Amino acid sequence: MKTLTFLARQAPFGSSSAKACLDMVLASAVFEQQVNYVFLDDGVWQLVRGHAPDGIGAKNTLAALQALELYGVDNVYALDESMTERQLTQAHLQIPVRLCTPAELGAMINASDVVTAL
Amino acid sequence: MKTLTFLARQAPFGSSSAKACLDMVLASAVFEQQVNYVFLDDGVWQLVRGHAPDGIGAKNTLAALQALELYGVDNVYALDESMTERQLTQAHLQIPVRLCTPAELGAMINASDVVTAL
Amino acid sequence: MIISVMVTGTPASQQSAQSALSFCAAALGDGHSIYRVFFYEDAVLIGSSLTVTPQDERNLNAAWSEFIQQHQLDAVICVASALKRGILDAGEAVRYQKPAANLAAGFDISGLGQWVDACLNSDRVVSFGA
Amino acid sequence: MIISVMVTGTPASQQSAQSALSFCAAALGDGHSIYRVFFYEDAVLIGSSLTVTPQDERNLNAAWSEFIQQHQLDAVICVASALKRGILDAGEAVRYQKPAANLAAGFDISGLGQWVDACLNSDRVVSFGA
Amino acid sequence: MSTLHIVSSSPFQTRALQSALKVALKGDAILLIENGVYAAVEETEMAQMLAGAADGLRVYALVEDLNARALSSLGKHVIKASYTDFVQLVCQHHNSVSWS
Amino acid sequence: MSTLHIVSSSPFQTRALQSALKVALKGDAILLIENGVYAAVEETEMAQMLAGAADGLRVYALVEDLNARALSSLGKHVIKASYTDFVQLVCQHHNSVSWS
Repeated sequence: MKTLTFLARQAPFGSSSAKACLDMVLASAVFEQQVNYVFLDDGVWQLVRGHAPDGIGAKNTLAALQALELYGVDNVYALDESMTERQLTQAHLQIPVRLCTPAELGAMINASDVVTAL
Repeated sequence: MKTLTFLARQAPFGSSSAKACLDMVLASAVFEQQVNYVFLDDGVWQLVRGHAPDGIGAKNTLAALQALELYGVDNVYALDESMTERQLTQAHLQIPVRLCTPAELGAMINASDVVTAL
Repeated sequence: MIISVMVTGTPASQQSAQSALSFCAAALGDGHSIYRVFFYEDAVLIGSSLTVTPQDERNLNAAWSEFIQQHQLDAVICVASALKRGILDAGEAVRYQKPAANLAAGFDISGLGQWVDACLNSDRVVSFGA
Repeated sequence: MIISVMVTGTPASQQSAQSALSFCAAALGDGHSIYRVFFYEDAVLIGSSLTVTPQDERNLNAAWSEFIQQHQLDAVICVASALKRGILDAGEAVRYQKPAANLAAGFDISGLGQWVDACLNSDRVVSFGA
Repeated sequence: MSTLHIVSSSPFQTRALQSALKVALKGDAILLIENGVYAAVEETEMAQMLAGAADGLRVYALVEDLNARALSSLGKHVIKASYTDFVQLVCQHHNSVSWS
Repeated sequence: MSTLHIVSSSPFQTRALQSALKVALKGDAILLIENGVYAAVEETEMAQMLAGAADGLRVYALVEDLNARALSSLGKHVIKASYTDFVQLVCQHHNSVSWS
């Protein structure tokens, strides 16, 4: 088993990166690998509850976020600095996440086999 | 005759934007419109002399910049702040340009019929 | 007013082609006319007839193609951008000896002059960009 | 070492597909082996057989196709990304009743599992991205 | 003679908004669309940048993009705009610049 | 166990470099490629950011990308790297992260 870490760095909807990262996370989980799913920079916007993207022709991926646990993806993190800078707290989020510091994220990256930033 | 202003904002080579903007400028000049060609933000890197993009499989567009005059494109500007922030002076540039301030650029934009930023 | 629109962003990965479509619909709905929609750079991929969209997602290429045909809009795909990205009408496919054409209904392939012409003949020009 | 490479950027408008090719050539030249190259998101456009490049510019699609065939590399185009962007092999064209296929020689269309498999079987994975 | 500056990328990721604010003149308007609407969120550093520059500038944010992203706590200088408002803003201004 | 951080976008345009520097640990390396090489230019604000963070971090810039852009006046902490060096950096580090 390898440790695959995913860094979700882009806002939802403006680009397809958020969905592309989620699809990779789910594919990795199907292969029963150890997955870390980390939201940082504008990626933390992906976690905000209440998305309603019908008006811009996009798909709501919040349901898929809630299914992460079913796929065995338990290690979901958000970078504390990214949250703070955007005035976000856990109360704004669709799913519970663990907050991590930049140093903790650095150590998590170091300890991974493959790191993918999208 | 209309006044068409082009804002070249991206660095050369990393994306095709620089070339896309240049092609639009040349097409507009062929139609004998009044053209303003303004380099700002990372776009000022497009003007730096000595590009050698063979090693990255890209095309050198500096020759095309020198042909602007032949096409009747005389109004070539660079935003002073963008130059300064990148430690660039006229001495670094392939072609002479007029420096403009943000306020001057704002006025130029206001006075244009169509403004295209690429 | 007479409005023209330019789109430059990649349809499948950026929002701009969707935004441009909503803008055009609102412009027509507000009583304006659209002189031309010009697709440049990666936005020419909107003209591909070969895209297949998952059933639970919106098919933006089909939506644009239908919108253009329904309102009989002048929709131009930039030829230089299109060739580099593998979007060909029947004529280009023959000319470059390619085995297939893939331009969707409603679109025309033409040059940058069509965009300059749109600038000259429109009251307003709006870009939706990468 | 055994290396795999993922590419996500748009070939015609971003540098990443070119950088990835240079990297792969250097890796082979340095004695390493390439387990797989995986094209994801807009990078799947590298598999189009319909691109036409001006004579004074590099044809990156052709360069990748030749490089893959010359070195018999495993080059996978992500199927979900490809369908949305109109890149089809013969089988997909038939399945979705499309009039043409446009996948260039050397590439295979397959799923994200191929990328996970590459992660599991490579010493190093490098991404070249949008 | 005034200009509509359309900003479509996140102020947390690119400098599109900064560049637009740098050249915008009094009487111009800023319209935030797509990921640009994140600049409308109240109390962030970006909101302060926008509020600071907004003297004599009207600032709009596209409501479809706000709703998609569940952004409801907006800076008080931000005016919500529909796509029809977007069209009317285009018509009311002499020209537009798209900053992405 | 150390990581190669590959930064491919301009520090004047995106925050990729800032994010990489934020999480990079001592012993990690930064490799600037594509428009990322503009961070290597001496005496800019970006060069200072890089130099300030570079304590215990090695910083490389891809020579093909420097030459393409005619960048020759580099910060003195920046080491030029060929594509072969790029491959060797990948092999010398446990893993890599691509920041764009």
